[in-house]
Amino acid sequence: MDTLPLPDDGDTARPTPEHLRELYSLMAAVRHLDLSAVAWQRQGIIPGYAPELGQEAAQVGSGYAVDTSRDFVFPTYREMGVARTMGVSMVEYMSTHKATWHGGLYDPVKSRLAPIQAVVAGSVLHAVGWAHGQTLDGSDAVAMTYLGDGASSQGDVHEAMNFAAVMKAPVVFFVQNNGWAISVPTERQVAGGSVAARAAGYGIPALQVDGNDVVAVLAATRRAFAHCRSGNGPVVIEAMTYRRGPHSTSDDPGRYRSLDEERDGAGEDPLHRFRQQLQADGVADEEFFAQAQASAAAEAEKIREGLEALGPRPGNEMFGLVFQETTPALQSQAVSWREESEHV
Amino acid sequence: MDTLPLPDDGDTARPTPEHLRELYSLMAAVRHLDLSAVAWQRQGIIPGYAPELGQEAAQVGSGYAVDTSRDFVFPTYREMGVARTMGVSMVEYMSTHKATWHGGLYDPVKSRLAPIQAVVAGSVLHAVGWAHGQTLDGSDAVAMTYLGDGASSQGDVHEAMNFAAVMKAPVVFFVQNNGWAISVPTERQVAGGSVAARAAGYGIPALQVDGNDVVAVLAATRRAFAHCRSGNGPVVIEAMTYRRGPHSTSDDPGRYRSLDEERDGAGEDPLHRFRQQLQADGVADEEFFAQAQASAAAEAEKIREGLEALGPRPGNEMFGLVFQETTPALQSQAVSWREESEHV
Amino acid sequence: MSDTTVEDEATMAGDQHGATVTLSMQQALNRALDEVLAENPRAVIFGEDCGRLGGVFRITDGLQAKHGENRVFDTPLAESGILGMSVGLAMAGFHPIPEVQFDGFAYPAISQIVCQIARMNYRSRGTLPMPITLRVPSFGGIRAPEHHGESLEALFAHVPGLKVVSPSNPHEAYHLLKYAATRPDPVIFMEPKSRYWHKGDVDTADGGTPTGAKVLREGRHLTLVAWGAMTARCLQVAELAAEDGIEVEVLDLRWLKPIDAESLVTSVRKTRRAVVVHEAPLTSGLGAEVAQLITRGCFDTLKAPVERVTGFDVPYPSGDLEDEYIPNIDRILFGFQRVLEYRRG
Amino acid sequence: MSDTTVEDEATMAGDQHGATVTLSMQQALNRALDEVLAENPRAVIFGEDCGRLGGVFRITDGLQAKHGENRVFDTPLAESGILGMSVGLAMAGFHPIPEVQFDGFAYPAISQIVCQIARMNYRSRGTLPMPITLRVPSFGGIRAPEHHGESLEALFAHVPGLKVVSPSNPHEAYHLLKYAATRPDPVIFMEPKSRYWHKGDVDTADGGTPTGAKVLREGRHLTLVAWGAMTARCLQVAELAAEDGIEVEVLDLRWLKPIDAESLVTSVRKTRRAVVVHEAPLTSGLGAEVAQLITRGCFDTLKAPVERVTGFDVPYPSGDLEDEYIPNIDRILFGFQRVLEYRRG
Ligand SMILES: Cc1ncc(C[n+]2csc(CCOP(=O)(O)OP(=O)(O)O)c2C)c(N)n1
Ligand SMILES: Cc1ncc(C[n+]2csc(CCOP(=O)(O)OP(=O)(O)O)c2C)c(N)n1
Ligand SMILES: [Mg+2]
Ligand SMILES: [Mg+2]
Repeated sequence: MDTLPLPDDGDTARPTPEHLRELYSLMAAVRHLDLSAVAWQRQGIIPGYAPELGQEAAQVGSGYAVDTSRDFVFPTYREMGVARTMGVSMVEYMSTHKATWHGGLYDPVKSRLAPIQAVVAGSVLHAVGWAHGQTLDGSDAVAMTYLGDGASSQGDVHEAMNFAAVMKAPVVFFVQNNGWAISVPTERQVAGGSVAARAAGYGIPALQVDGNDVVAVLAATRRAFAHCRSGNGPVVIEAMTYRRGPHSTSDDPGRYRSLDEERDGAGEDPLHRFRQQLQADGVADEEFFAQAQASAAAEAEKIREGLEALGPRPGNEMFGLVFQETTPALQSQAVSWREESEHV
Repeated sequence: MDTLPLPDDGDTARPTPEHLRELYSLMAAVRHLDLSAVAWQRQGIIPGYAPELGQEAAQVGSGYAVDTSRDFVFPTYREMGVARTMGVSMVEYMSTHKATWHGGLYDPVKSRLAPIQAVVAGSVLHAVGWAHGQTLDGSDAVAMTYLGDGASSQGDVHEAMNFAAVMKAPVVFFVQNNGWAISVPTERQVAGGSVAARAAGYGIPALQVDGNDVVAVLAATRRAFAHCRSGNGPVVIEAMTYRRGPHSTSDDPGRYRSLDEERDGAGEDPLHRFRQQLQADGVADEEFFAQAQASAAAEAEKIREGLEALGPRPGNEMFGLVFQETTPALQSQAVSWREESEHV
Repeated sequence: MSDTTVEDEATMAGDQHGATVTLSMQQALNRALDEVLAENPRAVIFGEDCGRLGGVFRITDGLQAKHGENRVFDTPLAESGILGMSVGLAMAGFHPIPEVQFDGFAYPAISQIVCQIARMNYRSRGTLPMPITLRVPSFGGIRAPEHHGESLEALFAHVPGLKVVSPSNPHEAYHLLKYAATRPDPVIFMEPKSRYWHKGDVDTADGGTPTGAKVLREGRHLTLVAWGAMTARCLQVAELAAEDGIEVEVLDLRWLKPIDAESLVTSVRKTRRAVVVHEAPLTSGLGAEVAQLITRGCFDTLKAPVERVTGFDVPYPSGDLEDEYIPNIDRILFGFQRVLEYRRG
Repeated sequence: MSDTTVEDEATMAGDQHGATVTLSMQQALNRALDEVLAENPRAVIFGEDCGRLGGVFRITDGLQAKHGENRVFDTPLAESGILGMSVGLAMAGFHPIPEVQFDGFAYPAISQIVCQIARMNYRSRGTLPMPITLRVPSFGGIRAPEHHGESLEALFAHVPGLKVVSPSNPHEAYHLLKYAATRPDPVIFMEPKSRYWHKGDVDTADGGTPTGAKVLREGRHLTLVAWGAMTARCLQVAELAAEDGIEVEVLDLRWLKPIDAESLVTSVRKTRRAVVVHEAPLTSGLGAEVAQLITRGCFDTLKAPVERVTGFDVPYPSGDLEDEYIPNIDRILFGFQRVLEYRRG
């Protein structure tokens, strides 16, 4: 499905070989970090993690379209690949999975990535509000909000799409339809079978794209951004992909899907597929891939070191960061906390 | 728009002359009571009222399709015409506008009409739950839930349509698009322009119908019920009509729409139009209309008497009706209320 | 309902910045919003029927015409949408002043209020402040339909990251709203809708200190603590009690979070007896918190346990019964009696 | 997480109706639901991942396989939908037992809970009862993501038309759930998720009285009031205090609405001192209500103001800081000290 008018001025050129190699390197880094994080959870370095295995193309492709000098992105809890692509510090990002700080330690304003969002569909409306703010300011910046197939069932998604369409807000709803919401498959979640199909009801143009094809995802996202930037209002993109791993490190997919179902549903690995394509097109060679793999490994290793070095935040931040202007009650609670818990 | 497959077994025959006359009598009674209620508010007999002027065809036509031996209807705060058509005691219904009891004094179980609902879109999910209960019970009863164009913006409506479609629940979503949600016109409320158009996104068949044509509304509703009864899942009906009066007796439409706009938007009066049709078709004559008018007036007069005779409910009902099994705290609060307020 | 517009008021008042004018609370709130919009170009007002209509209570009357559709606008009918959108606007550097049309319709937005608005500053480590002023026409007393007479202060006050305030008269309304709407933190502004049309003097120049509680009447036999619409009723009761020689101190709590414990304790250390009055149901109401703060701070001096005179643990009833539900003069006087006649057993 | 299924348990327990068995709270809840489904053909269980997966905490493990997809089913991911649907099912004569996956995701359903579930019996004048048992895995302590460690009891307890209960151990869990799930009124069943995997003896035949509070340990120097997961911590503290010769009475409140004021007063009339402990933030928490009920009922005998040892007025923090937030043994002992050392000034 593709109801998005072709843009007059958007950059829809195919990425250069250099860009293609960069996309591959990003996907390789994300893949490596993702697998590492699962291992770290098993090793007790982090208490939990939500893998994005299989969604690298959807995340890297879409994140690559963002202009971090002006746009703003609203992630869920599974957008590690987007964060990495946008250049967010990965130690600061992963800190949320170390249970250091809900939302992560990175600066959302500087990195143009809103704090990690644990409420399913919790931030779609924020994106609409931020986008409407751009309209009020006469800016051409665009908001992109991520959501899953499961999230699409939430009332807030409907309110967000309707608000965005009524206000012509420059916002891209980027749906990663990965086939599952924990144990519930898309066919028992998304009536009608497609989130993108709902956009028509609001008069919003929509695109369904192969979410395992990084180049296709990038092209779709660029077209959507161009549409929004030109003042045409919101766009819905549904990237069809597959959650190859468990929902989180405490999930056991064997309870609700067989390995056969998994293999059939997942299709071809997006990283492998892109690699074969680059090879076939002569864009990259074995040496490049080996190199990409090596730097991915080195990067993950550095992130591990950073995470292991990361201590807990001081307890007084509990009190100090609640408000911009604190209150007497909070101040006195902070004092008794210090006396009773730190014995000072 | 009409994406509802024609039913194999539904009663889609045109109503008999007798039924047509009954429909007219109902509309005349509803019109008279509606105008009377506004007058009663001005006279201080009731503190407030939400007129349904102009929506008689939509309400009588849809309510007429209900089989009160098995179906169940979920109204908003503006479905007086539906209640009247279903045979609900009008004094007990209007008691809510006398501020006697939120929800009305009628028995919802016996009358097959849920209590009056003041939360916009508050009951759409109830209808879905009730309808799913019929599926679980193997019953062929159908739920019908009313909502407005404004209500369609609420997240609950999306959740309800998605749940209903996923579960194939036998529920008719009957949207009265009357052009306004208090002061906000449909074009600034309903992105895409039509609530019915959204149904496709859920794979739900939908009908847009001239809501000022009582026969068309009845036919559409019967088709929808037949579809549901045969186990085909939900249907959305959007009846295009117009709120000819103020939102409520405390509203002043002059602040947001001109009399010209009102005249143009409203189109022809549904009651007047039906009368002309019946006359043209030789189904009813002047004598019939005079008779209908007279009984409508007599009926309204009786309702006024009933309302004036209606005293306040005893204060102990505040405590006694909270739970099926009361609590010690409530009992002791009831005692002190009696002592302090009734001085006994 | 009043037909007064922003224009009319200005004429009517005819004041330089600084005079004392007589305004209804509706007018005082309208004027405060007008000034906030004029003074802060980032302030925006929106909600259901806030724009063209000026709100069902006319609090935003005339503001769209004066400040334009970018500053004051109608939204679709969805409260979670309105509050969720406020978060995004705040992140984009605006100061949103959303309205929820009635108290009971804040519930559909509670997830956005509790999980997002109240936590974004914390979650983002102070980088994404939420200067959101949520106006909620609150409390009962106007014979309105179901869900139009709710008191949500106990819920809001329990939520970390929110501040909560309720004015009791036009003067407070004007100053507290101007103060709230210029804060860098989220404030729930609970407007006592039954007081919208009552007039009072507003000294626009001198609002006094905008934080903490306020003694509205001094007394030495008993402290009566209230907020919002109940404050006026308590002043009435104090008047009646005075005829019997009982000098009641009336404390308008104003800020329901943070609560001004110091003022509570100061007053009750003097009077040694306290009654707290609210419309919300008794159990787990804010009266419990007030009572406990008083008890803890005045344990040695209290002559009787703090009494609560409140709504009952029942759904807010229909108009015919609301006078039975809302604390009335009799019930407050019975509360007095229990406190004054208390004898250690 | 346990892999125990309904089948296993039955074998493991090998009991006739009536034996005492050792179960984790997860197993006890699972068994209670299994029996409720078997005994009441109108009972239905549903929610996110409740069916095939058996719930993220495995509370409904094996129930779909045993009772069928009509009795135990997955819904789309929408909490307002789940609770709104429950209303309709109740109107159709079912006894819905919905699950909200985590405490923090009850917020999106609050409007349905407060405005619909809690009021339908009242609104319909008793003709449409709402026998809905809403299970909410609650409270913190498991280093979970944001919004997975909330304590909503103060909110629920304030809502007229709801009853609220929280079990503290497997025995209570089994009996209170069976009791709650057979009531004709809506009950919020708050499960202390940090206790799911702790085992304890369950006497399936004799649950004692299912209403009111319960003395878990007798003592004469001080009463400690708690519920849910804090009860176990309070028992630990009582153990420690006993070493210093302080005899602490531990009262498991169990029902958070209606609160058993009589048991509170009976205990504190004896001990003359009380500390109430909860995880939720201090301000406007349920501890205020408990303290006020005690103060009012024991004003003459109390030796010191009731102390509250609670979470702080801050958003529930990330895992690294949760031990700083949740009342720990030290903080409870400091609370003791303040109460025991209190001298009238
Ligand atoms: C409002 C809300 N309800 C429930 C949850 C618990 N939960 C976390 S993730 C999840 C499934 C989400 O599925 P989907 O949106 O498809 O995203 P995915 O996990 O597949 O990336 C659920 C039910 C939550 N975080 N928020
Ligand atoms: C959740 C909720 N929000 C706001 C309101 C206040 N309100 C009552 S009716 C109404 C407009 C409803 O418009 P629509 O759904 O089109 O129905 P109509 O009044 O036109 O029949 C509003 C905003 C409400 N009752 N419930
Ligand atoms: Mg998914
Ligand atoms: Mg309408």
